[in-house]
Amino acid sequence: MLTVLLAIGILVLLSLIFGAILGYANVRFHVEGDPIVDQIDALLPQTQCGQCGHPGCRPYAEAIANGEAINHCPPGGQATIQALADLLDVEAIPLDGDHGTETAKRVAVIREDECIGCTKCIQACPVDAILGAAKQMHTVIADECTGCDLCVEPCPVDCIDMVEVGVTAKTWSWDKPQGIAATSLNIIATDRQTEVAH
Amino acid sequence: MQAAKIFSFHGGIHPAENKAQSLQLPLGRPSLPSELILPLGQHIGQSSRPLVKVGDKVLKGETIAINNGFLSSFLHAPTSGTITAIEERLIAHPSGLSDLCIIISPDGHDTWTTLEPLHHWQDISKTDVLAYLSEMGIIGMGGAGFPTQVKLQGAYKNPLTHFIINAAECEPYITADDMLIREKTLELVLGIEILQHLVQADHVVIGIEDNKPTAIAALQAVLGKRNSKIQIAVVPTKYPSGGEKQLIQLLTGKEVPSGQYPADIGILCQNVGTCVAVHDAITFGKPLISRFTTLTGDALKAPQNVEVLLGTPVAHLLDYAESEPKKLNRLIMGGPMMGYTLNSAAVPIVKTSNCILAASKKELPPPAPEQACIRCGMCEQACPASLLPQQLLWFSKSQEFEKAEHHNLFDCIECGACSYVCPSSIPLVQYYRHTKSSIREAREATVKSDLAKQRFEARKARQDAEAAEKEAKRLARQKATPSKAAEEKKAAPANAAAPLAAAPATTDESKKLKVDIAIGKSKLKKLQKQLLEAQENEHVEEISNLQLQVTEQEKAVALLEEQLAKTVEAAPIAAEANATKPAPAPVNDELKKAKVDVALIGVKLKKLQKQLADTPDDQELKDKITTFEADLKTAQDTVSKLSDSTQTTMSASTTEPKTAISDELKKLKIDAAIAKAAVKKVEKALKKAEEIQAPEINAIRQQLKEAQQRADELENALANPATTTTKTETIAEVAPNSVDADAAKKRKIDLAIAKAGVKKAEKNIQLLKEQGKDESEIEASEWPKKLIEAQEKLAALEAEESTPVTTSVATHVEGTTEAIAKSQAKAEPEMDLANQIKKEKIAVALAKAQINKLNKRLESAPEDADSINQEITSTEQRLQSAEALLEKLIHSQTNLQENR
Amino acid sequence: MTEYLLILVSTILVNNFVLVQFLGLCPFMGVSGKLETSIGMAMATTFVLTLSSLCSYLTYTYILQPFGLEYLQTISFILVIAVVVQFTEMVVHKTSPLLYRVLGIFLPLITTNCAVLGVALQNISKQNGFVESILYGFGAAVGFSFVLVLFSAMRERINVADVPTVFKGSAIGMITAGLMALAFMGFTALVQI
Amino acid sequence: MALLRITSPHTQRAGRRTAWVMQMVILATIPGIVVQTWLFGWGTLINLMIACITALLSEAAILAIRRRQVGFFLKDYSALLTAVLLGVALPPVVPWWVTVTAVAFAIIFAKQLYGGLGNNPFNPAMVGYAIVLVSFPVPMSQWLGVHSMVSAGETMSFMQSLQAIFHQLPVIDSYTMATPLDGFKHKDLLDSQTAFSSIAALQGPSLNSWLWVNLAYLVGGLALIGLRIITWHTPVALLGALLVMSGAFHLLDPTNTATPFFHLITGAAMFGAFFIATDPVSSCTSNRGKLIYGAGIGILIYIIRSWGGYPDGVAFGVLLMNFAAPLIDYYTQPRTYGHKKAKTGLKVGEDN
Repeated sequence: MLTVLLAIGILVLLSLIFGAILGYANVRFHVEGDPIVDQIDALLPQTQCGQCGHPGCRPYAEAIANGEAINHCPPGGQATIQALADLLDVEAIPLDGDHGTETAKRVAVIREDECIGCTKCIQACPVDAILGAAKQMHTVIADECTGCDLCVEPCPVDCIDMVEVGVTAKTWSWDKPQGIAATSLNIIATDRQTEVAH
Repeated sequence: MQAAKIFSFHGGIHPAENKAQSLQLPLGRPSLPSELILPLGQHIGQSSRPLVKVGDKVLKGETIAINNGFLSSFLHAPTSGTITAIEERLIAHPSGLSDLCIIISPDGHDTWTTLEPLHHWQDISKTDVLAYLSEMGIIGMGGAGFPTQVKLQGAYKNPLTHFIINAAECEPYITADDMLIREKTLELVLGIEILQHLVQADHVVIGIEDNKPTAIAALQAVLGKRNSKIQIAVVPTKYPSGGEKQLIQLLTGKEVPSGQYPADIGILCQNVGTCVAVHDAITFGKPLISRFTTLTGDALKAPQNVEVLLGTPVAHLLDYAESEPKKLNRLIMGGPMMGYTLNSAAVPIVKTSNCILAASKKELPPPAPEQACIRCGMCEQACPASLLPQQLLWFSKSQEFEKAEHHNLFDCIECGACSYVCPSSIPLVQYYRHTKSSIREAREATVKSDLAKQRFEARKARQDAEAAEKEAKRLARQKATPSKAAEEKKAAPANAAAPLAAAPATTDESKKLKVDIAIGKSKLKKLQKQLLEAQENEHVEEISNLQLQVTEQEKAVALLEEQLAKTVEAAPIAAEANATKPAPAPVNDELKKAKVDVALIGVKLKKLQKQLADTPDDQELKDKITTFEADLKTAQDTVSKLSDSTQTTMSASTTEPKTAISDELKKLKIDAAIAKAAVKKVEKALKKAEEIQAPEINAIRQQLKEAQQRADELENALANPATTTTKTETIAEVAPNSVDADAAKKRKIDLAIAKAGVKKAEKNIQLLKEQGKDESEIEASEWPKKLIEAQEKLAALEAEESTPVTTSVATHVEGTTEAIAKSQAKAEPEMDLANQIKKEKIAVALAKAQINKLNKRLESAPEDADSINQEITSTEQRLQSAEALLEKLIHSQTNLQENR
Repeated sequence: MTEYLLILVSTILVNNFVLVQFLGLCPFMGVSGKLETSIGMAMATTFVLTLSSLCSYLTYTYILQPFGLEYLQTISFILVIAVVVQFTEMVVHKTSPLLYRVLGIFLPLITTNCAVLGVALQNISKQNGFVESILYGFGAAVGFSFVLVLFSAMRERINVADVPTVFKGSAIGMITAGLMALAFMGFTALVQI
Repeated sequence: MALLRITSPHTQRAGRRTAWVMQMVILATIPGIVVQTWLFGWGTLINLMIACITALLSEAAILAIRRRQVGFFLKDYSALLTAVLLGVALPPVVPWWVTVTAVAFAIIFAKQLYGGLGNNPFNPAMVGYAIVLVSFPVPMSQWLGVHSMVSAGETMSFMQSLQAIFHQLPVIDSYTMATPLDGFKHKDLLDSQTAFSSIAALQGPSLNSWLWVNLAYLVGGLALIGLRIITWHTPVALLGALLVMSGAFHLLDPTNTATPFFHLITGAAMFGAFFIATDPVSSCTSNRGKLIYGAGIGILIYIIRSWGGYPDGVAFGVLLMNFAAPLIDYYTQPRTYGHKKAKTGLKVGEDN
């Protein structure tokens, strides 16, 4: 009986001491901040398109930090999912089709002679990339446009087109070579397509 | 002349030279081709800006395009002829894409324009010489095409120890520089002397490979004769000793630090071709219009070097060198190590084309299939930059950009030595190029997403602030309402008791009017909101009803405002009348009111400025701010005047407020912004006009140029904050005129667009008819509607055109009036007119909207076509009358302003 | 002196905790994906292992043994390790944010590293003294770090290799670890303690 | 006119393809094979045949399973090279299943599971060797002796070799003897001098036979350096480190250690230095890295030979350094043109 009590006593004592140490350390060495949200936010494409179901990229970053799936961002596509998976050390999963599909880079263009100057697109634009005033023609600053599509819906006269950013001689770049004995690898498509790199 | 010391560099390879083929025949001079294609982007940096229009006649050597910014170049006509087009053509680029080119159809006379050589280059300032070189279109002819004057300017940063002339020409097959040295030895040496005069280097060294004995001998002879100090450094043949960095290491033993330029370590490199071009430009005044190019390869029966006009299509040269199309398998521009394949022989020779290699399949067999990298290290032994190519390959394959950068991927000069020696036939250079561009793209994307984030956050902050402010205002209003109502009650009897326009009564009245206006406005707003909602939900009847209400409400508000203006106007008169008597009380009241105005405007101004800080591009805000500032000034003036009058009991006079210089500056800024916007707009119009090939295109181009000039001017003015007061003022005076001019231009463009629109619509209808569609189908399509719209627009624009200045002034004034109405500031004499103008404008807009709506209805309900059409006609009539009225009003307003 | 040296050689090479005794395989496989992270993990483990072998020695000798409670060693060592890890994490987080960024999430992970408990228990069963205990813990940690860093550098290479899909990731990692263990058999019989 | 559109450069050095490199290395082993056959009988050649067939079959099987083009990859000769290196490294009369196990394990586990040629982190031949050395220590220690020293007094005939490999030659013991390294390892408490005078494996004829073998591989290796297929760095560093280690310890304790010369001419010193350690795939990349890598192997060979449990340490030394090679690569990058210092390690974002 005494041994049992002694054992329990010693364990309790140890626990108390260690608990005290940790408690003290927790107060003494307390640090603020949750940088993981910032890190996640930095990886998101900042289109602020809301396709993930959140009003902007930062809210989605916060949602991811709270455990939401990382595959809800179509503008970022697989590259962003991969980067997030690396950061959070989770499995990279394919893009969730419910939130849209990955498309080529696009910008909004207003057909200016059809624009009635209603300013609705200006209000919708999350990055202030549309210029114009009431009853004046509006225009999109192409450099600032993130291609988020948000201005298309509100336009009462449907004068906004999403135009794919084409390739010019200045922006053109070499393709990635096809790899080892490219011609001989055609038959083994399954071997390469299904794999998700780590 | 003494022998220079030679160092060595790591790596390098010895591919088969294949230089003898093209040196068999003497220098050739091909005939004029049927057309010359001159790409606008032949150099690194911004593309040149064309100076000529289609149809222009040009003489040989005439400038046809000018530089477009700092890092850009001039372009000259290589022969005399006619500009037949300025359009996208295939260019010499690895992508095989097209770019904008000027096409010249030669007249065969080859008539030179008047040449103006720079005879006294020793005597004039170096900056002028550099500017002259820039105008002669001289760029580095070695490969990258760096504008020479920029490179020379860069060389002034540090005192130069070495001026190196690159004659190494290490690529196999190419002998253009070799031939150039042989043919133009004296010109080359003279060119070097000119450049040496410009840069004053300690040593001048010509670096040349030992496989060009004839050229070395020729150079030595000339240098010996001239007793020149220029050294010749004969370097052993090894690829890529002609690379700038490698040649520098060979001749000086120094390395160009990563990410820096040779100029940073006091070295300047120039290609021999550039030196000759400099000589020709300065001594003869000849711009860069031709170059030496090697035509070689097994697919040519007569490989040789040619002096060829820029813009000559490669196909023409292949014919000249008797190509055998059957043998031709790969067409390479440049050498076999760094050149790129061409898709088509239609591409032109540009300033940097040193070789056309028409290879047969046997000569350059297709590469073997890529095998696995076995890390044999042969690439590492060959790399002239001492990189680890195989490691870079692994990182490139696995897209590990950070590691690739850490392994100095960006120090790769893409010389191809690693691919050349790779036993597994891996296209290493392509991997590196791909990875480099991916990294650059990723960087740009990061910058862009950061920017987007910033803007998003700024917007959110602004919205939050606005919401908070609204909330605060709402609360304040809730508190204020009871007291205000009491005040009103008090004021009402006073109003009734004072039939005369006594000063205190006037104030009361104006107060009441203001309240009325505010109420009317809020009603108007509400109605507008309803209207908007109705429009969204497409309740047709409601819309027209609401619109009617809105118009009425607007009229009511305008009426009230008019009254207010009159009352306020009456106030100073009353004050004046009272001034003879010692009557401080009313003046005091007046003063109080003015002070309140000042405070009010000040607050509003501050708020707007804050908004402006958030969104610096918001033109509307800027406009508002200026008007507010002006108002503030006026109000302050009034305050000071009134206080003066209370002190001295002197009558207040209504002198025009003096505008401060800061205001002028601000205005200037706004003007500049407007001008810029105009430029953009014109550019857009131009594009559009080009699309539909409107006849006005040239006019628009002219306008674009003018607008750009205007914008530049304004920007210049802005850039000089040190301008004296008078200057600013004069500019400020000029500015509104320019705005008018811009507006007129804009109108013209609009007109052009409208005309084009009409044409397009007509064409489309015609097309539909041709396609056999019957009338109803055509009616159902959007084109008739568009046609009517476009015609309307055209008519309106034409009407406006007749009084372009007045309308522009009107637009200019519009902002002011609006702001005044909103701020409830002191009334100005033109207030009345402005309000009317505004009203009419609204009427015009409404009528237009109605027409649109009717048109839409017509579309949806073709059975009521008759009645609707009638309505349309009547509305159109209304519109026209409204427009006419508007015009008149604007006219009178302008007159008024001019009188003042 | 020689004895101490032999302890080090033994724990680092001959009786390497990961490749010979197969302890601490989970962090070994888990954080060997990238070289940077593995270096962070190595540093954190070295620090914690040394400290915890010291603390567990003290706990055992001065608390458990006097009361005859040796059978409580496992549970009390777990306590000790958990506290050391947590405390270290907090202190590092506060005092050196930079180091914390490097060590990051690896500090708490060490709690689950069975090598840490293994060292503490082996110290007892080998009846190591104070200095021996510390050296044994330190050597084990260095051995762990050594193979972890080498393995992660190798895994970076393997990750970009054309490994058959079914063997991607951990599978080929285990095979590699097996081959590495094979290589470490070369050290067999090098030192006998 | 269909024009070919590819990236630069448009020309390649003729002839020196990967397959050629592999062929040359195989050819360079011929002097060694000849000497081994001459000294130890036909067993080596039979082993080679078994190894080559196994290698090709297992490589083809894996390629077929992975649905790669079998012909394309077999033609790079890399599987054959692995087989040849293993064939000459295994004892001449080792039972056939040992050879088959070693080669199959090398090809399948050490090479193809990592993705085939160019991807294997370990030297396949040495993995195969180590696995049979650890698994079947008895047949692996049965080296044939020179005929003047063994009890049979002759080398095995071709038929005898066949029988020994595929069946079981009852008198095999009379042909075998310990290698000099094995003999020296088991000298136990004897000092060096006594050992060299008393143990049979350390007598002149036995030592000479191994000297010949090593010289033959040295010749082949020098030929490879001459052909610029391998660089001098790895072999020189390896042999240099072995020389320095053995020299230093011999000077410190001459009674219990062997001379540096003994270490250089016995066992697989030359074979390992020129043929195994220079395998480009699993070794270091830069010249500095190769020096460290070679020296590391040399040191490990001496440590394992002197104090470890195995008589020769080449296989384990190579495997251990293979293990370290990727890390060495990170820290031995050459100085790039235009940079003041070489970059080391992985610190991203740091620049000089």
